[in-house]
Amino acid sequence: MLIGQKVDFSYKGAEYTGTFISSSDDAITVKLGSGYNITLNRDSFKVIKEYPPESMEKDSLTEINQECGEDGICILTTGGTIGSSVDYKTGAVKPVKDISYLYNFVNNIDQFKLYHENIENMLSENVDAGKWLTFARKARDAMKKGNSVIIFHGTDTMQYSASALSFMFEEQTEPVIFTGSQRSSDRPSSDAFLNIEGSIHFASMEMGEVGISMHTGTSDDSVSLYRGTRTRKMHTSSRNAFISIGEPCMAKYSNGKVSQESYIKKPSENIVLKDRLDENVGLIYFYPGMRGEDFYNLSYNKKAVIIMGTGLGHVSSGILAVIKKLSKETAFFMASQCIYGNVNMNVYSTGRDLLDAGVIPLGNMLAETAMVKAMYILGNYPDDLNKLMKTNMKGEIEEIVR
Amino acid sequence: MLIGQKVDFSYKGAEYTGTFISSSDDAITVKLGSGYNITLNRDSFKVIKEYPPESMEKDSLTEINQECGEDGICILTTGGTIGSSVDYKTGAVKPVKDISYLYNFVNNIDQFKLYHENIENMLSENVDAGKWLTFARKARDAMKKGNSVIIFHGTDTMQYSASALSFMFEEQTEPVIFTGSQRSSDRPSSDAFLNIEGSIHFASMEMGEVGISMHTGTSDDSVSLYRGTRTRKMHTSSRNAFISIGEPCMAKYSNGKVSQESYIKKPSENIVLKDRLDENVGLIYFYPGMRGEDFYNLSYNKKAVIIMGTGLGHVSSGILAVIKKLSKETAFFMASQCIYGNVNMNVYSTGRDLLDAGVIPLGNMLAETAMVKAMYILGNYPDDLNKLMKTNMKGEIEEIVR
Amino acid sequence: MKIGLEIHFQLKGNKLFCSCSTEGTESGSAFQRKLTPVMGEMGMVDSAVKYENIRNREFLYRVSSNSCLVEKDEEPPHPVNTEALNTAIAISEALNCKILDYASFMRKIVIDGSNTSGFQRTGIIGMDGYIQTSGGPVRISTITLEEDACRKISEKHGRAEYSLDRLGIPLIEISTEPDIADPEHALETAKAIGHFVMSMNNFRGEVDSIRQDVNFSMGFGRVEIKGVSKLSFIKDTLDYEIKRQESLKEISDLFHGKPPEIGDFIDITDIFNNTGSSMIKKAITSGKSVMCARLPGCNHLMKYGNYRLGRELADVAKNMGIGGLMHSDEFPAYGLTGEELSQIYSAARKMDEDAVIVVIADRDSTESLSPLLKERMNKIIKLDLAETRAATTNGETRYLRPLAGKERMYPETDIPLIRITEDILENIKSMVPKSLDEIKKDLIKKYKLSSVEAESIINNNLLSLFMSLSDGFKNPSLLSRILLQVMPEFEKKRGTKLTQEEIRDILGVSISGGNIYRRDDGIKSIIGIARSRGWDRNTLELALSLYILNAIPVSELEKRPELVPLNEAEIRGIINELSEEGQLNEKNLIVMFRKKTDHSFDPRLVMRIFTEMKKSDKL
Amino acid sequence: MKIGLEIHFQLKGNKLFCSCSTEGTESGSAFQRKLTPVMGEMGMVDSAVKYENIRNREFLYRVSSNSCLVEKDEEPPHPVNTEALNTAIAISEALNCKILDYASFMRKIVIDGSNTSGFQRTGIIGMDGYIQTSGGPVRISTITLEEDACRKISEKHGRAEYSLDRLGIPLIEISTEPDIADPEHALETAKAIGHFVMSMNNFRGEVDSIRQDVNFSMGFGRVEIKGVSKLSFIKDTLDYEIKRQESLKEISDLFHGKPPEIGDFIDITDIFNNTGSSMIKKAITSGKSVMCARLPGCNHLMKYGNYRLGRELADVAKNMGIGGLMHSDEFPAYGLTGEELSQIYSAARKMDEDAVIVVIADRDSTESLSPLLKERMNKIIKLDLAETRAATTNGETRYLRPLAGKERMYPETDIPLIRITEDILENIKSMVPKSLDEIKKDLIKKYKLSSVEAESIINNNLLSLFMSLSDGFKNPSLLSRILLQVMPEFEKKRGTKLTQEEIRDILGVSISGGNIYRRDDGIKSIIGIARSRGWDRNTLELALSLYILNAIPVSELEKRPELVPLNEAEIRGIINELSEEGQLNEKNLIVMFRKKTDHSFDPRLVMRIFTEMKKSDKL
Repeated sequence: MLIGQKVDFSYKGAEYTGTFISSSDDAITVKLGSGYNITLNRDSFKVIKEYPPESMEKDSLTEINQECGEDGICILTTGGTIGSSVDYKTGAVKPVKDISYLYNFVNNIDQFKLYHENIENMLSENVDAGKWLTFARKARDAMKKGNSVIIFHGTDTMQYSASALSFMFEEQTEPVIFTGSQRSSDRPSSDAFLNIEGSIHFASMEMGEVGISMHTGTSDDSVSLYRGTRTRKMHTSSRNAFISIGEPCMAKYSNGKVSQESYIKKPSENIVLKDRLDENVGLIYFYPGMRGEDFYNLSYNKKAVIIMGTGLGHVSSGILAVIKKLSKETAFFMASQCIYGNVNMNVYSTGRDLLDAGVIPLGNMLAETAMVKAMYILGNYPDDLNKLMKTNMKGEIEEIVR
Repeated sequence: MLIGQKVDFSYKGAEYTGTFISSSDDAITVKLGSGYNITLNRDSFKVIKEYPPESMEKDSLTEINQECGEDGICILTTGGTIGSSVDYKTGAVKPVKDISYLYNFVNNIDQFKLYHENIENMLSENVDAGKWLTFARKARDAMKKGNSVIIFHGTDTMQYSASALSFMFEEQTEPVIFTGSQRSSDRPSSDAFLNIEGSIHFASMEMGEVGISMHTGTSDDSVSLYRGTRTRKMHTSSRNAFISIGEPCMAKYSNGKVSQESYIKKPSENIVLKDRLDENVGLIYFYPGMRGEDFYNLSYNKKAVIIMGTGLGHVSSGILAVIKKLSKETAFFMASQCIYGNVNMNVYSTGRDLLDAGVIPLGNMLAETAMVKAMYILGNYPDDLNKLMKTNMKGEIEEIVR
Repeated sequence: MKIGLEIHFQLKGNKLFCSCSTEGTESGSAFQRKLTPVMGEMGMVDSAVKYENIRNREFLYRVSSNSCLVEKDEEPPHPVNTEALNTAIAISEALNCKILDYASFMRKIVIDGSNTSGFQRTGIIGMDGYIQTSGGPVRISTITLEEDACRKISEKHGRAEYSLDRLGIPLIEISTEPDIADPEHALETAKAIGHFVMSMNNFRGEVDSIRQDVNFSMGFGRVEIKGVSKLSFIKDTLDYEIKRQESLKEISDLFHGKPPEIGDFIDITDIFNNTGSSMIKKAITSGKSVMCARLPGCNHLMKYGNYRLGRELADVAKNMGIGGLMHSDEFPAYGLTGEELSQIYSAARKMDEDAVIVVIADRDSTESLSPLLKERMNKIIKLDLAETRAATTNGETRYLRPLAGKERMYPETDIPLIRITEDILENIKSMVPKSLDEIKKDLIKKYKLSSVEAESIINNNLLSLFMSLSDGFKNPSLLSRILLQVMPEFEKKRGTKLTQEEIRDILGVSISGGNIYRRDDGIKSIIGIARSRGWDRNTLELALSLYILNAIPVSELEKRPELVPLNEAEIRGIINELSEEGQLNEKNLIVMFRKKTDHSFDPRLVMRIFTEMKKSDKL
Repeated sequence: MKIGLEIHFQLKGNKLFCSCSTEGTESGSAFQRKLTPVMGEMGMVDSAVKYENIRNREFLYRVSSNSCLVEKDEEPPHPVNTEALNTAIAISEALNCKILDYASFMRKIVIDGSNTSGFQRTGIIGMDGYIQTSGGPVRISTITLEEDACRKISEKHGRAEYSLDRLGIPLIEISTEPDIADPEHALETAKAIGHFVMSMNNFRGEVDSIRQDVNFSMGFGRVEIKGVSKLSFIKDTLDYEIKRQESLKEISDLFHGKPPEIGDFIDITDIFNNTGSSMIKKAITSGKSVMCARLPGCNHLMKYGNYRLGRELADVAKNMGIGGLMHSDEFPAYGLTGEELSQIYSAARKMDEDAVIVVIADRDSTESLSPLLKERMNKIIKLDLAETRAATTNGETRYLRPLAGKERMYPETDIPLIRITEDILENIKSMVPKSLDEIKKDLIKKYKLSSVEAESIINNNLLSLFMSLSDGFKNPSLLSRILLQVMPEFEKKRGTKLTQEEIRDILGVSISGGNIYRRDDGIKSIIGIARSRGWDRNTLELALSLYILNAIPVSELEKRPELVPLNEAEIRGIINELSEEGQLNEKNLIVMFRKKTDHSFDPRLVMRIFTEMKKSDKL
């Protein structure tokens, strides 16, 4: 049987007609005429008649790919919930073919010139430094043609990708807006539509930064623009999972209008993309009783390690001893697992000992952002690692925390 | 020169009198008559005259230790900011000798029978499973005499310790309240006083659980009681750093009165303390591009590993491959680095693959709590690890998330 | 005639896909959402304009105390509620269905806002069963387990307001094939299915917990009648619908299947410049126009005898938000004068055989109404009556919308397949409800009840009450008498019904605080006292009467002198008294005796003594 | 006589221990705190009761736009503001101090709520310097860098309200030894120190940015006078204090150092049952009592000639919250009748040589006041005058509190030691302000100004203005003339002063929008035009006059005919005219000439032509 093929079958003595959907070792799933899928044990399912299969459309990504034109907004899809859709016949999730239905619902869509390029189709947990380079280069190419850029991205690691592009674009002529959705775009209740609507408006701003466009609250009435380097996914599933840590959002979109909420960098004259990343960086979450050898194994041979310490930036004395051992080869940086607030290693003796051991405090830089930043600096300015990690380059450090 | 010794000295040609405070390789610190400390280069500082040293008090912890009596509230100090005080002469931080000054300011203090036992004096980042056993046993001893228990603890790892005691006390006859302070108790603005005031009132409740008593907000007007297993330090420095994740606090204390805010378990008839912990547990923070070998090294030979995955509980396919390799020897559990919300591994293919590989989702259990819980279960019910990790034993899983 | 039923019933306990309770109150906070008809999911409505319209509808959801992130559509569903699943399997077994090897859930797209997700989660549990009825077996096509939708609070200005309290309550849907022969049979079938439903321990049993849809066809197209709220209305509703379709058939015949052409609407507002009708005056002041149109040959079809063509058209107007559509069969009415009427008729160029309809609305609305009226008239005269109708609360039906297109469904990927194992099937065996026949047989056999008693208990919905009390009550036939005769008599005297809970409390062996008279907080039960005192039936019934009708607390019943049954001497004395007072015979004895004393007595003893006294000529 | 000064001044830019700006507005939100006097930190106040009292004081802090978690005491201090530190080092250098090898900060305990932390962070930067004055060098004991406190908004009902806007502003304190000889010398010293302060680029320069405390002793104990708000008040305040202490010395002598015994307070409320004094009537209605006490031998010491014993006592009452303390030297006043006065005096048993004080307050307050009055009287008569006093805004002083105990200090461990390296010292060299003498010499040498001009520029605070304009202005002596003579003359005519900013805009080479006449938005400057046209001094001054006094826009100045200087022929013509009109001589020539024309002219040319014409007998 082929997927989508019509079959007559019997089950426990009765006969039915359905469409073959899928099978596993034990079970077979068919769709009944009512639209319901039913799943039956393979051995209780008897085929009576197979109808000739209908011709299937060919699924091809390349066919629907289109190049970005000029002076518009270029949407780059990379996968993730927002760029995927269920196949109603099979229930399988596939990349969206016709992106246009996603933004058909945007207010005053006619005033925008939209292009769409499908550059990747992956789950964001599999995105890595190599992909960041791809995204950044595609964004640069689009920008060169005068387009602002929207990147559809899975929400899982969107904050990491946005940080990466924030650093790599030392100068940019147009905004780069990441957006995604927490409810998939094949659902009527999907947040994708409003998030995209917001992202299109944000992409039309005078802005030379990388941002993230996601729901403000649970209601479908506002989208916020968050700074790429200061944002964190703080909820596994809710629409308003993304927030800027310790600072207001950059802008809000509501009822067709954008309002600026905090500082937004103006576009530069030129595009400067530094597309080298050194992946030899670690991120370690400290916990009570963490073994020195574990810490050692993780740090050994790394060029830089971001530690998520407790409180103001502490680890146990056992870990301190390991750091002392390795700190000549490996640069250690301290962020806090508290997430909110500044690291300050002058207050307690542990902090002062860590400072003495060469650990660099990162203020209120998010650990995840710091990890990405270290890759960028090691790739481009390896000699200035310590100094630049402490320097606020792309809003990753909030000077004034209220 | 001895610390506290009076000296005449010259500096850049002028003569001064002061009290010797400390010295390092390069510098000497003296306190002037005005109270100011000044620090001078060793070579620009010339001693003219040393006065005979005053006799120094002997610092001894054991002398001021007192055993808990009966039917009162027993305060166990373990160190941390709350149990420490600056020595006004030297500026060094030492354990508080006379605990009474800390609670001298509690409203209606006379109605409480307070005991104080100094069981440890350490920074909380150095607390480990061994210390949890000590704290638990001391708490049990106090409880056996009819005392409720307050534990002064550093805030850095308070949530871990509170989780540990929550699990280890399978039954308890009295409340066990952790408290601490974010501003040290030697400062007029310390939050210690109100936190202690709250903890004493909470310790007087009908309660058979472990809680954490910390400021509700930045104002000195309310203290909240948080469940030991659901609480997280969410700010490095602010008074209201502690909050319950995804649920309301258990109770609030304000203006001399306690109000219950959510479910509180009643005391048991007996004390059941399970004081075995298996420390062979790891906690790993996943990040994009994390190397399989790093994950392997950290997990190898561990009995259980808590993964802080992205979003609903995901890791990259590279890490998935490692998990598959190790999952016969090591039990893997999934929590989310989002902190808020449930893990759900049925939604995306990565989650389903992880489930297939044997990874157990932990709902909304905090990763830190899960780490401690795994130690407790491996220590006491190793055969039921997977089942019990998913079972809500001590409020660590919030069934209904609003 | 073909009739099919869809019976939905709620389960109580927890919701289907989270741990929230099925019961809750509103908590005050609210949020707002929109729904987007996703690609290809709109059925017939396809144009971008329509999308836009729907996209602009706003839904406001009031958060209830029994809702969490799942109801807010902020979290994937949790694993399915096992108890609900088991109940669905048990019902399926009871209705002779084939249980599927796996429960798998689908998303059924619903974009009226009644589901925050934009779809309803639903899964088939059983297929292909049947239920026995007097008219032979009625086939059950499917039994599905689904989540209930939000409760609608209001709808205005393009914004619908819903409460989350009902969303996610487990709902079992039992669908029959159209095997039902007539309304009577439909009622019987519904009752039979209802029996199984109500036998489940976790049947929710609140107002609205059962909702019935009826599919009906008598040759003029299939009509779906939504939301018949009570069992007893099934027959009324079907009767109404049959009569309605029959009358439309007659009308169609009158026109030989050729629809009359409804005239264009003519503005006649000017006629009413000085009208005495305050309704019309008010409408005109608020900017509305009065318009009329001629319906050729429709005189006395609008509302006359069985004919109700007026209502058929008015339903269309009502669905558009136009309150009233008046017509000539009603006139004179609404305070219209003869003068005004003749002006209307003249404006409409009404001939004797014509009808005229009058609409008061803004001109635009009336203009968009016009083609819809014509379309409906066409369908009626061509006897294409297929549509979705709503059952009203008075047993009628009214036009709701065209039949929906095929429902769009796709798999709910967030919920893993649940294998219905042999173990599960074994475990739910005890839950499978018995058929009425089996139960009746059980009652007769186990409790020695008469067939009539057993049927009465079943038909009066007293089965679970009887079963729950039968253990404590050693005498099942006394219990049956109390439930079937004594209590109803008390209720009649009292003027109010007792709830089953109250009856359970009164007759239960231990009274646990829940007591109909609050001042009585003793824990002794009436039955307990009866047993310890060895009360006979009469004394017990008198005690119940004192408690229920005179509000004597349970604690005082023991001390009441009336409840010491009269002994032979006392009986003899009273009979003597009665006899002295006048004519006394076997027929009036007990009635007269009861009038003479408040005390409990054994009527058979009184009769015996009277007979003896009479025999021995002591009277 | 020993006088010492403590001069505090704020720096602008960022706060001392965070990145917040020194300027801000209130943002609306607020929070509430308490402060706990920590172990042993209370100095003299030790009993638990006192603790409790202080513990129950509430402080409300209003959050300002220039505050963050540091001001809220929710975060440790950030590293010290380098610019502020450098400024402190530069000032220390300028005042010949020894710079410490390390800057280290202390916590100075303050529990009046003015610091959210309960302490002020402060560190010594320089020690042991001096400043040259006409009376010889005055030694500088320390220069410290500290954070300013909260701004108090209100205090009532045990709750003080503060704004966070001022908290954390860098504050430099310069303390002198008590080397100052007299009030005149104090003023000079303060001015000299002020010169250095105001020379710093980042001196904040707002109202209240400089606060001066004066330590004073003339043998009767040290008096600390807090908060002399203006430089010019230093002398007044000291003069007042000297006079005050002298008069108290006289009074003490009169009593031969033996204090008069203040009588007990007697309730005389009854006297005023029908009083005409509305003030007293109102007080009695609100439940207060009128009480009086006799001061033996104090007649005409309370307020008479130089004597002000009344005020000394009234200050005590005022600090207790008792508004008024009246005394017999004031009477009759407050609407008291002669009758009432004699009743008061008789109640108090006043003899001629006695004074009487009258207090209107609730009885309890008056009773607690009594011992305090006695204590103060004792101290005065025994000439133990050491205390803390507050400077008033009219140059007087009033009693504030006893001298504070020694300040409790301990190290601010959150801030690491900062090493003052040779590099830092090298870098700040250019920042070190020069002394007035040096500056004067520079002016004379570089700009060829006269010594008088140089001094005038310095004394009129025009130095920085002069320096900033001198580059654009090629002719420094013209600039000096404009600043010192022309502008003041215009200001007199205009009736309002021009700010230094305005003058800078008028005379600056490019005018950048900031223009005193808004309708003039040209970017050309007057000086620019002058240079391009080659205007002479007179034409320039006329142009300035047109601009400043007649509001002629810069863009129109070029076209004005008056600004084309008269040529010889025109001058000749005017002289002829004048000469015809009457007596004309060298003395009145220029004045008369100026009256005759609006145009610019060169007076020397006019004079020359006049002389020539006269010589050649053309007149």
